[in-house]
Amino acid sequence: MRELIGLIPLIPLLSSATLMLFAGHLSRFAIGLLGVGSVGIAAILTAKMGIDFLGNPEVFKVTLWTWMQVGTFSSDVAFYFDGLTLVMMSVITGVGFLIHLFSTEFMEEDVSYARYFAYLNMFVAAMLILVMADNLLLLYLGWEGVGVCSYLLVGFWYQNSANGYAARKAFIVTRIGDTLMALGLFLLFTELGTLDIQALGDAAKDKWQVGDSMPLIACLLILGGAVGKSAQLPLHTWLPDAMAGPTPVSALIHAATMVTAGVYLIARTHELYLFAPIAMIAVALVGLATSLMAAFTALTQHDIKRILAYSTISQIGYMFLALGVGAWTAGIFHLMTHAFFKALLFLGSGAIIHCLHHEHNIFKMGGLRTRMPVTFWSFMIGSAALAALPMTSGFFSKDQILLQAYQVDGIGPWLWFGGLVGALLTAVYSFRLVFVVFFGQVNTEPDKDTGWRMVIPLSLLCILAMMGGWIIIPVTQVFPLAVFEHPAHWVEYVSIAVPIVGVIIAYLIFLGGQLKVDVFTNSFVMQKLQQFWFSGWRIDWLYDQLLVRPYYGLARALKLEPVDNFYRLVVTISQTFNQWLSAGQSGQMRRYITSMVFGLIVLLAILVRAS
Amino acid sequence: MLEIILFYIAATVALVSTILAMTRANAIHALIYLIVSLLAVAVIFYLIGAPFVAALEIVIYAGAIMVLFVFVIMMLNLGAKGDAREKTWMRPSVWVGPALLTIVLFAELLYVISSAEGPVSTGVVGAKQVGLSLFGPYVLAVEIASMLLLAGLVGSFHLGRRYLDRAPSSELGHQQEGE
Amino acid sequence: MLMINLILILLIGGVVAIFSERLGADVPRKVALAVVIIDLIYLLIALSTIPQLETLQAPVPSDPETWLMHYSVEWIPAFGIKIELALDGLSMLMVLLTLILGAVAVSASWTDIKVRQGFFEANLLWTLAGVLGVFMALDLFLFFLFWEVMLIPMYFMIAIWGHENRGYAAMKFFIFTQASGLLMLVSILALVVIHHGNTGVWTFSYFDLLSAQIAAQTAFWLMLGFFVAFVVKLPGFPFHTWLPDAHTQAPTAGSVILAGILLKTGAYGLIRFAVPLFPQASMEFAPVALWLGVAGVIYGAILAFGQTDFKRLVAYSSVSHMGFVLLGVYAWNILALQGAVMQMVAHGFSTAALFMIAGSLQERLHTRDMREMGGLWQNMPRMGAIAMFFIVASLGLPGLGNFVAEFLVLLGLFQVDRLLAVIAALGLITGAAYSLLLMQRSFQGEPDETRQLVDFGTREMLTMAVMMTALIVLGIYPQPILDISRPVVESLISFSSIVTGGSL
Amino acid sequence: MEGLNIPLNHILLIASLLFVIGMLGLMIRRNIIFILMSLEVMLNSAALAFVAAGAHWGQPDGQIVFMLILSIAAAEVAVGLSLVLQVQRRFRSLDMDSLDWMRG
Amino acid sequence: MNGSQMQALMPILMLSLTAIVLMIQASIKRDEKATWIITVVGILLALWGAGYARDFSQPVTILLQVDNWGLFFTALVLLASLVTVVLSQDSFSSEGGSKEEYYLLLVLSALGAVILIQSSHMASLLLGMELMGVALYAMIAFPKKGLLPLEAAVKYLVLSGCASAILLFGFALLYAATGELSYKGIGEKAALAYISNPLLVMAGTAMVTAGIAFKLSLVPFHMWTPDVYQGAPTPVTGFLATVSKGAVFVALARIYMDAELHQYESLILALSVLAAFSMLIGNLLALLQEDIKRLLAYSSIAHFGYLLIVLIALTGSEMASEAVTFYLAAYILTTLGAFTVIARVSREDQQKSQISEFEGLFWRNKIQATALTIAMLSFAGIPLTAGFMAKFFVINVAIQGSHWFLLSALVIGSAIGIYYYLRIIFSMSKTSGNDIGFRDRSGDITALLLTVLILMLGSWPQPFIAFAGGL
Repeated sequence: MRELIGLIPLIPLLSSATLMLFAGHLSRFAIGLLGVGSVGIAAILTAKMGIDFLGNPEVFKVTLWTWMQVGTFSSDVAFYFDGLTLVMMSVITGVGFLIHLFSTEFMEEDVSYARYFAYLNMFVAAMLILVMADNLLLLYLGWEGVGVCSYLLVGFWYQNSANGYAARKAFIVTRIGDTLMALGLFLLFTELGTLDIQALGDAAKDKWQVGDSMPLIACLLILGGAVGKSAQLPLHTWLPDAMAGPTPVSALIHAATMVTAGVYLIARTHELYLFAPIAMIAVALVGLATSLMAAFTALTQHDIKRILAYSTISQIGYMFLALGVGAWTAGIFHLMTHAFFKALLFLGSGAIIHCLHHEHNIFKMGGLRTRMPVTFWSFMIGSAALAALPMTSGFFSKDQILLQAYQVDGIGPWLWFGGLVGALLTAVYSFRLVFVVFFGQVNTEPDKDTGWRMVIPLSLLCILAMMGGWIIIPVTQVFPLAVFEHPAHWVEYVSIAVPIVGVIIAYLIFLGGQLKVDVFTNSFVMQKLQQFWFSGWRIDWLYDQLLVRPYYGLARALKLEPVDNFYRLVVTISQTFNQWLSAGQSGQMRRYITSMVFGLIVLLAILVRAS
Repeated sequence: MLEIILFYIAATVALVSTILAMTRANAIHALIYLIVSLLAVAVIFYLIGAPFVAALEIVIYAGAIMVLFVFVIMMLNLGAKGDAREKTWMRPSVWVGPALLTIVLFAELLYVISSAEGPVSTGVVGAKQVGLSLFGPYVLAVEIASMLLLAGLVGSFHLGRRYLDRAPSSELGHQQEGE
Repeated sequence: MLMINLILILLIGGVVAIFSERLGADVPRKVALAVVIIDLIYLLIALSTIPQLETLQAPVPSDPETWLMHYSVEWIPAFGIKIELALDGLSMLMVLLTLILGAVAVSASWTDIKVRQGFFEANLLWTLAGVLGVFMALDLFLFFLFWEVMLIPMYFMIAIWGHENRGYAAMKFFIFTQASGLLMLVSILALVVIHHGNTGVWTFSYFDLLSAQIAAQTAFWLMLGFFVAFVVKLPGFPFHTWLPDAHTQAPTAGSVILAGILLKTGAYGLIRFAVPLFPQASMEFAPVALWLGVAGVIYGAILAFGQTDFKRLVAYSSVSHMGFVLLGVYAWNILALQGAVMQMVAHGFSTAALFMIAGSLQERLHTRDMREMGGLWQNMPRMGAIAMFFIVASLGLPGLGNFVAEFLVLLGLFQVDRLLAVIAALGLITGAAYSLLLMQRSFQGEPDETRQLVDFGTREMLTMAVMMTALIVLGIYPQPILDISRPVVESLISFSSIVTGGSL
Repeated sequence: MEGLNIPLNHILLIASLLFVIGMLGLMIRRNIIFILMSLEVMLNSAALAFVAAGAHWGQPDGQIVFMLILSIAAAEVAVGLSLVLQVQRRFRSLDMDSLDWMRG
Repeated sequence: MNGSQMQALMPILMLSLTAIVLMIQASIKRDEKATWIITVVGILLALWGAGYARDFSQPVTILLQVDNWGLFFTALVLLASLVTVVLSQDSFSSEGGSKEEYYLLLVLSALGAVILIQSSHMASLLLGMELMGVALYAMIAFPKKGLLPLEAAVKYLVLSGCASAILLFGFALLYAATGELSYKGIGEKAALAYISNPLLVMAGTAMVTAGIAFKLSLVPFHMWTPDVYQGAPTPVTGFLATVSKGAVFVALARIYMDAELHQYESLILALSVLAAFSMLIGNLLALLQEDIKRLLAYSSIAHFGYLLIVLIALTGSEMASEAVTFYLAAYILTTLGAFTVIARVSREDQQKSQISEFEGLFWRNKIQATALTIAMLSFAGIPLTAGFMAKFFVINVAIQGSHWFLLSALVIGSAIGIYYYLRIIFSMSKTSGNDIGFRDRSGDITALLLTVLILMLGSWPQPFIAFAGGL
């Protein structure tokens, strides 16, 4: 059975290859069957493995073949299976399956149906490899693989060059992180002599002391990779643009799975982070800053998917915060619950978009509660979980994070407070979304309702989003046990109360209208501030000025190949000499004689002088 | 002593007449100066003990070869117009540069030659001695010289013969079209 | 004899191709394809009979008997010049690459060449023969001979069948390589003369010259002669400027051979000759070479980004990629060197394929200007998908050959010089930038629905399939290749460290 | 005639003076006739130097070379003058400067 | 002069005999065909004579030195003359009129070259050079029409005369210093004279060098070259480039070796300067030249620069004399190859020698295009051609003598050279408007033979190296 673990990524991969090669020869139904079925089988296999594991929680490793072995460097294609892997695999295959199913309806009319599923299957395969990888190099393979799939899917509708731009941006920005991570890999190998994740931990124990600079640099480099992939500050700018892809893609890749890879990576290499407390703090700070920044931005967006995108950034910030404070279990837990409710929200928004002729602006929606009841309820549940209202899945995970953050020595309360502000904002913007879209008057009439292939995934995700909090993730073997002292009760009460306050504020502003904030928001400062937030804190602009434009400028300046100028100069000099000398060949014999006489004089001078 | 004075006189005559020959506008005048120069050189030959060569210089050089020049000049019939043009060609801009070069060259030669030592001649090397040598070790040279003269003959025959053909008008125009 | 036969088959095949044109305009290409495939099969059969291949013992660089194959016969005894060919794992890889890409090139020229096909295919085959010679010759004179002679048919390919600016490009290509070749000739001769002065023996044999005793100062200059020749061919910064012109102007098959094979001769030369012959000098020079390599990686990538001409962009990407090879060679440890070898193979396939795509586009659109393309995926989905594959390969997607290469090079370089490795790693980002731009500008974006374009046919798909398979295999199971080159690389490293006292 | 005490270098000087004068003539004259005359002067100066050197060593070889030079001069002048005739015929000029059809 | 000496002079005798027979034949009945045949037979006999004389190597009087080395070049020069004769056959067809004198002059010129090659004495050097030259003046001016041949002939005559005068004066100075006229004698006495009075010896050497440098068209004595090459009828140009220059170089090498001039460092310096300037300026001048004959003229300047390196490095290397032999042989064959094609392509109008005339030659006449390509590659020094082996020798010799300065000039020059040689090849590969093929039996055969020789010398040089080593 264990050997079959290799099949789990292989089946989607084969399905993907089949879809690519024989796209033209398959019916739509067959394409759908292949695309969904393969992930389904993977999900079933995962479930089987999970049941086995829960029965007999034994970590194992399956080596398929030696990937490369050069000198002392060796890397296998090998899969490592433990509780963390299981959680990730379950999320990927489970949520992935639902989203695939959803897609069959969502993408029904698209001409590139097969291509879509090919990419999506390939993504699932790559993501599985990422989380199953036994060593960092194979992980890197999956890491880059999901990046490319993300690129392909963001730019799926390639006819529009804006999509292409978004796709490229997504790839290149994450590539910056990836490169940092690759450097981290180089450093780790150079320092510790292996890239095998388990062996790394052991080697680190032998060679490193807590607080050394090497682990710090290595961890920061890995953090760089994680930041890129998980859209954290300062490499988050690609994610909102990545919403150009089909909505199920956003749900799967840009909410549930790929973007959380960074969280997974840090969790996976937490043994290294233990040697670098400063890196841990950096992780926490990055997470907190990101979550606040993104929450403010989400507050001002109009585009339903952008709101959700910023929300994703913000939520992943929470996960980073968790990782940074050593609450790994809580972080992974939040990863899982977030996958449920954010996938739900995205699919819901997908359903809306699908039925509203690709309308993205929330202010052109409204009153959909009655028109699209299934979607409404999904959204309600999703938003509740996102806002971490009590008893939803999000509540459990976020609560843990905040409480553990509070306990950190020194800066703990500050982290907690920051997290609370974020939670408040989250509640506000998520219910702003709900109230604006589903209540009030109907602005755009939906032309169809959701079919069963959309309803089933939505419903299942609703259940998960509600009940997911009760799942106990089997990661106790993976992470060191957190020393958990229950903090003061008021801390817990405040944590619970804040989201509720947020929902109420949202209600008062956006639905009830009791809270008149127009005067406040229309003030000059707030206007500017809103614009600032709306633009994503002008970070895109900053990058544009600092990096993109200079690079374009450089490329343009160099286009004509300055190095060649040197060779052109040589040519010019030769030609000039040629012209001078040719001019000397004037055809007049007297000059020729003069030249000879001159030569004679020189020869005589040379010979006579030396004697 | 007389010989020595004679030598320097001959040398001066040779130099002056050569310079004159090189600077005349009229070809015939120049030629006559040249012949004078050759005769003066013949005198020098005689003085340094080479009477046979002196005779050859007069007979062949000044006599035969220069006469060839005379013939050609007469055939070309250059006339006064040519003389006038020659004068316009002799501007300083034409001769200053070459003259400087020449002076430098001469300075070098002067420096070199002034190091040559010894008297020029200890006795006469007469025709007999020359003849013996000529038909001894140098016999092949004579043969080759004959071939050389044959080449000169054939060449000038081929080239000169055409001049006697009815000369067409200048080919310049024709050629210019072709360029 | 086998090795000579390999070359002879191609040479004679070329002659046959010329005359076969009388039988019909499309006969030469069939002849050429047959010849290359016969050659390939012949090689494979011969290799399968070699007992050492299974175990692949480390060849001692200076002892030809430990090599896989060795052939030597007197040629010009006056100078001790021999026809000496030998094959070890490294050259075997290169020979295989050459023949496979040779077949690809013939396929690329299938419809591209409309006039004088016989002569074209002959030139193609002769170039291949020359390249094979370069990879197998171990007599420095013979090596130089092949090195120079292979350029002539290549020159003709560019000059006769090239695009609008072919004269300039062909000339530039030829002058760059020849002029640098002259420097190498001087170096070779100086080496031989010095060796002669020491031992009284005239020899051009690599195996003998490896042990030549040269004063450090002299060795440095001689090494430089080799280095320049090889780096021009590689091409390394700042000697690369011939490449964009030559690649852009060459006919498709020419670009395939140029980028796929010819550039590798430079890298091969560095590994085989420049460093082992002058280990001490190379060691001293390594920092400079590494900086040049890094400069090539970054500079090539930036220039690629700025191009609007499809082929030119790919050409500059070659500059960037071959910069990694230079890095790999001069980092001179097993990781980096293996990476360099991998890069040679993988880049051969990926760039050859991109040039084939470029050629197909030009054939169909009559332009290489990407500003006139866009949305071609719509018109030619198969070509689009394949282009995507090779573009992600060239940007170094793990799982494909190029990644393995670049990773190993960078990893190896990191052991030697961390700063350089960090800068070189920027190439991964810039590489992504130009690769995706290429995709965006040509195949993505607004499609022109009115265009009627023929998608890839069976022949093209087959050709591409060969290269895709190769890249995937290289990417996920590179170990066989690494195992073939490992003994060579290891023994070269240990050999040169013996000479330099282990300090390299 | 023995004991003639003319130093060798004096004659060589005269020869070299003649030589450079001839050379100057070559450089400044444009008329082919004069150019040929200058050539004769140069050859003659070389001949003078030879005879002088021969006399210096008391050998006949100098004189023999003189004779060879004589034949050379004759052959050259013969061909040269017939060329002059052709030049006059085809170019309608004896100006060497106008014979510059080929250049570059 | 005994019998064995006469036998040693066989090639010279045969050529002289040919000249006489030609005279007689012309006086009986002027028949171009018969003249041609007699010329060919005569040169073939002389070639046979060159082989025959090998067994009689000896000094013949004080003037000539018959040895294997000289005989080899004699044969080479005769071969070149033969090719010239073949090329001349229908080169002046548009001229009309008789060509009997032409062949006679050609034989005389070749005779001069042979004498020059075998000369061991100043007098024979002088006579050989002048015989060759005087006949050449007439050959250059041979065409009845056109201005260029005439202009070329006049320039060549005057400049060559000037050079001869310089050479003579130089010899006079040497004679004054040493009292000797044979090379060996000069060499022996010069060493002594150099101690007492170096100035005269050196000045004489300088003027001799200048005179010979003119004939070899070394910078700055090179300026006549392009005009004469261009103006002369193409076969004559070929003759001039091969026979004349080759013979003069052999003579120079003889003087240099017999008179042991290599011991004078200042002379080495002077030659180095000449060589370096020739290599650089020759190649630079050729760079953008549009006329192929002028181009080859400039390129010949550079090539004699390369060749001079060997002479300079003479003492430093054990293979310098082979190098001279090989380089000259390669150069002569290559030049002949090139001029064969040029003569055939432009045979209707000798003045049409623009590179553009050669456009599309590949598609018009493959054999001749290939021959010209091989010749150009050989000039450029690409392996497998004779030119490469020649350059190989030069570089080898230069390295052995550690002449790095000259070597760098050679590398730079060669790099420039590649450009213009390639330009010609490129031009041939162009597709031009007049794609009309032409066949030309004698031209094709000659070109083919020369090409094969060039390639053989380049790819299988061992027999020849062994042969040259034994000379």
